[in-house]
Amino acid sequence: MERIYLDHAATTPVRPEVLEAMIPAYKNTFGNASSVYSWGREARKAIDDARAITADILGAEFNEIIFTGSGSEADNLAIKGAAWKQQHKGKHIITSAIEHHAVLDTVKWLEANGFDATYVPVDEDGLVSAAAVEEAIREDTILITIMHGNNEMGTIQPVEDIAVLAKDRGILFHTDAVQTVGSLPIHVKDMGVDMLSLAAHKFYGPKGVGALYVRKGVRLDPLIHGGAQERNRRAGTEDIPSIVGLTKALELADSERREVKPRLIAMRDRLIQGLEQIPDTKVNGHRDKRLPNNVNVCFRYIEGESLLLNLDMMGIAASSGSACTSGSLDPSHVLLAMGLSHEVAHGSLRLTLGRSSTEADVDYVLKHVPPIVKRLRDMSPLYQA
Amino acid sequence: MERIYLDHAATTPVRPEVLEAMIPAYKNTFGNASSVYSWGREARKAIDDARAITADILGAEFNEIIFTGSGSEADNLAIKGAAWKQQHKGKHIITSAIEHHAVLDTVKWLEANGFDATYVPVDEDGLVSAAAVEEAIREDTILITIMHGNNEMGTIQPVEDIAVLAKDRGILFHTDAVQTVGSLPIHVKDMGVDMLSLAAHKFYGPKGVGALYVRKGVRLDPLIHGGAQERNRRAGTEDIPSIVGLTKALELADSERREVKPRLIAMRDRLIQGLEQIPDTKVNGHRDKRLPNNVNVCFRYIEGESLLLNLDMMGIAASSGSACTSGSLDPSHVLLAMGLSHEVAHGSLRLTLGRSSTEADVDYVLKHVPPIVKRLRDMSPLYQA
Amino acid sequence: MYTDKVMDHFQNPRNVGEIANADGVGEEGNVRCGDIMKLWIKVEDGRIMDAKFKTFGCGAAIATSSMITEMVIGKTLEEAQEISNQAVAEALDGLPPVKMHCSNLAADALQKALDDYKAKQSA
Amino acid sequence: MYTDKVMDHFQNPRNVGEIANADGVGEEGNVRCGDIMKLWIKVEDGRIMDAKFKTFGCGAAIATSSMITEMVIGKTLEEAQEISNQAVAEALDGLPPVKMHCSNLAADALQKALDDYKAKQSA
Ligand SMILES: Cc1ncc(COP(=O)(O)O)c(C=O)c1O
Ligand SMILES: Cc1ncc(COP(=O)(O)O)c(C=O)c1O
Repeated sequence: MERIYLDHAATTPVRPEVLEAMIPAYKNTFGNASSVYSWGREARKAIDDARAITADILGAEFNEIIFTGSGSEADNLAIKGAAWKQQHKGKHIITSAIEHHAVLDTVKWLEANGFDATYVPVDEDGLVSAAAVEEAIREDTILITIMHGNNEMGTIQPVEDIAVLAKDRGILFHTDAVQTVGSLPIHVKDMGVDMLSLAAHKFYGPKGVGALYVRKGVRLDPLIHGGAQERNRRAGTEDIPSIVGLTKALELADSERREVKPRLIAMRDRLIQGLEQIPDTKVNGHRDKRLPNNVNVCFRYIEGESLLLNLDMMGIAASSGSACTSGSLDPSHVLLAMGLSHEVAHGSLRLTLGRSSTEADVDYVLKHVPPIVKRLRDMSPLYQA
Repeated sequence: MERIYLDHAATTPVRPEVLEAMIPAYKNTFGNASSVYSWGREARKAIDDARAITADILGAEFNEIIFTGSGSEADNLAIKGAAWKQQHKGKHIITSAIEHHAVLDTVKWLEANGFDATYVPVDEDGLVSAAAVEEAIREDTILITIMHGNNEMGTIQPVEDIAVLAKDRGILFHTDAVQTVGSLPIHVKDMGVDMLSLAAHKFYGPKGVGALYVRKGVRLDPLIHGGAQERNRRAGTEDIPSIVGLTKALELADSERREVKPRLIAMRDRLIQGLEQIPDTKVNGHRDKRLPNNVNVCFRYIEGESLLLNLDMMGIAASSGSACTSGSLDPSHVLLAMGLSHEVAHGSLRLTLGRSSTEADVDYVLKHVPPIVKRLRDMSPLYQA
Repeated sequence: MYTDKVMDHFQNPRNVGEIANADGVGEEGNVRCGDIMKLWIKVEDGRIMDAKFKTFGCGAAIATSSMITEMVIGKTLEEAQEISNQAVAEALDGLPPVKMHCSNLAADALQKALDDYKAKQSA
Repeated sequence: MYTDKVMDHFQNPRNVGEIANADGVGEEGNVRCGDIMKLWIKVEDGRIMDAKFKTFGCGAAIATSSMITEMVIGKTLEEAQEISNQAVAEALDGLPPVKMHCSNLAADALQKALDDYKAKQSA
């Protein structure tokens, strides 16, 4: 059977070129980069080279990049690190209602431990407004964290505007750019952010490695204490092959973006337009301010997991903010925050395209989704044909 | 020039068999293990299989193993996770003066944030006594964390006795076994610990992955918040190749231990006996309760880094608790805690053997160290021949 | 994650549909939580002769719905009364832990359909 | 981490040893911090004719010790007085940031040796 992977927002396969760059590091560059002997110096050089390239692509300086073990760790380090470091200055944090759980649950944990938080709402397109963020600012606000591109419905947030607000008031601003690094051109200085998270496995790099950009002068408590690695900001023996892999993947994504992005946008829009033809279907997220690879729709009267299982039977890998895939009872907090009812939100489908996606994949999806939706609706007590 | 790697306590190369097991995972098992579709189920199966094997080798149950991004992260999760979760019960933590910084700096950070700590001392062999731990216990003690094998001078601690104490009083007991897993047989139930940390790169597995054993019933706050991975205890998309690599490395270490360990001990003891012949030399650590691969000596009148550089010039990779390798001014906190003077502690040399070490390596070291020590002493204003 | 039996019932659900003039109807679940099952039964001589369902819900919800219709057809009302959620899950060779609550859906809908039948009889 | 020049001076330190009946001796550093340098100078007609050192310390400490002896030999006392720790580090093509303090060691020991010479002269 054909297998079509349309869940690139969840994770992507490691590109052969990336794995090829990692294998020599696994075989030869195994030393502890803190050591004075030859193996240590070789390891140090490999990390330094990777850091220089990563910094350069993101428009950052060499010492502004901290390698981490994941995107989630980068988010946790940024938020907890800034919160603890500034706790004597203030305890208020601003975030949005549609953040990834790596941000949301981190802020909630801080709330349970003496901090205070405001969750700014979004409009029906899933957009955070800079004005709403501005309104939420208090005397004791120490951190604003608003994501760049939303992982579920793809809306891209006005982080540049929020960065200006934050800067004017001397408040740190972090953005979770896990969905946009690799996909959109990112220049941290132009964006004006103080911190920015990314994860290699979202752009054909390995899992188990991410990075946090931290502007020079921004001080954080470490999340992982111990050795002096990463200039005392993230302890642990450096994972050189993964760092090399992240860098190689970022280089490739950066050099190919001009060619890949319009191709993705064309397929994305064809998918959206095709799926919209199905009756009682709602497109979620902003039409233009949208990740190039993200399609998100809700089919009324049906539930997401049963839709995913049917798609899987046709070889199509997709995702849903459906409650039943996560074991919780509530559907996606993102779709609910956009004003969707529980009922409608339960029937969501996310398709995220990638480098290997083809027009034939789009045809295949547009051919197989409508009968599946029909079949499930015929089985649904909520649906009257 | 010959290159002899004698810093296996710092890190080890990935074994070819381990890399061979990881490459198919990099190529094929890239799915997000939380997803319902085929790629996701394949990823889930790979992790489940790895977890089952890891648990089995350590004498744990399937759900008692949490994969982490490093040994440091495992230590931080155990200590911060237990501290925050139990903060309303008490705020006192007991540890030892000779822990790795991943434990020590974590406890110090908690001290700076409202917790209380006691650092139990060690004797001149580097041994923590269970009696000293018992004396330190207070009404509000919530956690005891004492390492298994010391990374610098190799002394193995009486964790089984401490585990009994802790259990009797209903206090959680964590041990940092980063230096012993892979090297000594570890059975968590026999040891009686509640939590145990390990890191794959210490036993020929990849960097960037570790694990924490958490006894069923022990509850922790996550260190990294976000997705529901690792049963809500460690968020982040699972790094399958690294987890597979950790497991393969553990399996190999476990099956070869009977053959490798006596060989290491024989070489270790020959090295110690040979280096002891050099005048004004002190052997550090317990002679018998000692990691099979650890040699640690202090040469009076000389400083560690210049010794390491000279060894590197002869192709020998070694380590020192010397201050100058870390950029701080104080020598090893471990050697100082054992009662050594600053002056003597500065002249420490650690040689840690590994699978590839040979008797010829031992000969080589025993031939080249004495003239280097002599040369440095002749240059030292502290030395009178 | 799901057993072959669950997937079989999910892919080929038995007895989907409605029964016109059913002797008992039961509905359980709610839209908020993402699963609703409606079950129709036909009773003759104290025995369930037919059962049909419609379900909005996840794979486990659909499979347990299908399975329970198979289980009740041919059973007496007393026998049907005894069908527990555990029994439905077992008949499917088990359900993942997070999905066990879905088996309540089917057992509860059946209970309501039986109650509805009794209420109609005594009306 | 170290430049070739540092490694050269570390591997082949110039002027190791002591000077019997030196005209000036300076010692700097302490055992706690892990570096001590002792510097002997021989002065003739206001000019440093010879210099020797002994150092307990890291690679940078030994290399800066060696370098400073090379730098002072042949210099007048006034010229020697002007040698800064920065100049020593530069002569070695730089030192890693964490090692910059080691260059103080050599410059300070030289200072002390010059002071010692002056004290002896005026005694
Ligand atoms: C005893 C001990 N604990 C913790 C660690 C930290 O492990 P990692 O550097 O892999 O995070 C190490 C090694 O560096 C160690 O030897
Ligand atoms: C927006 C966003 N933030 C954070 C994460 C967490 O990344 P990871 O799972 O690699 O830790 C993800 C992906 O899962 C994401 O999409």
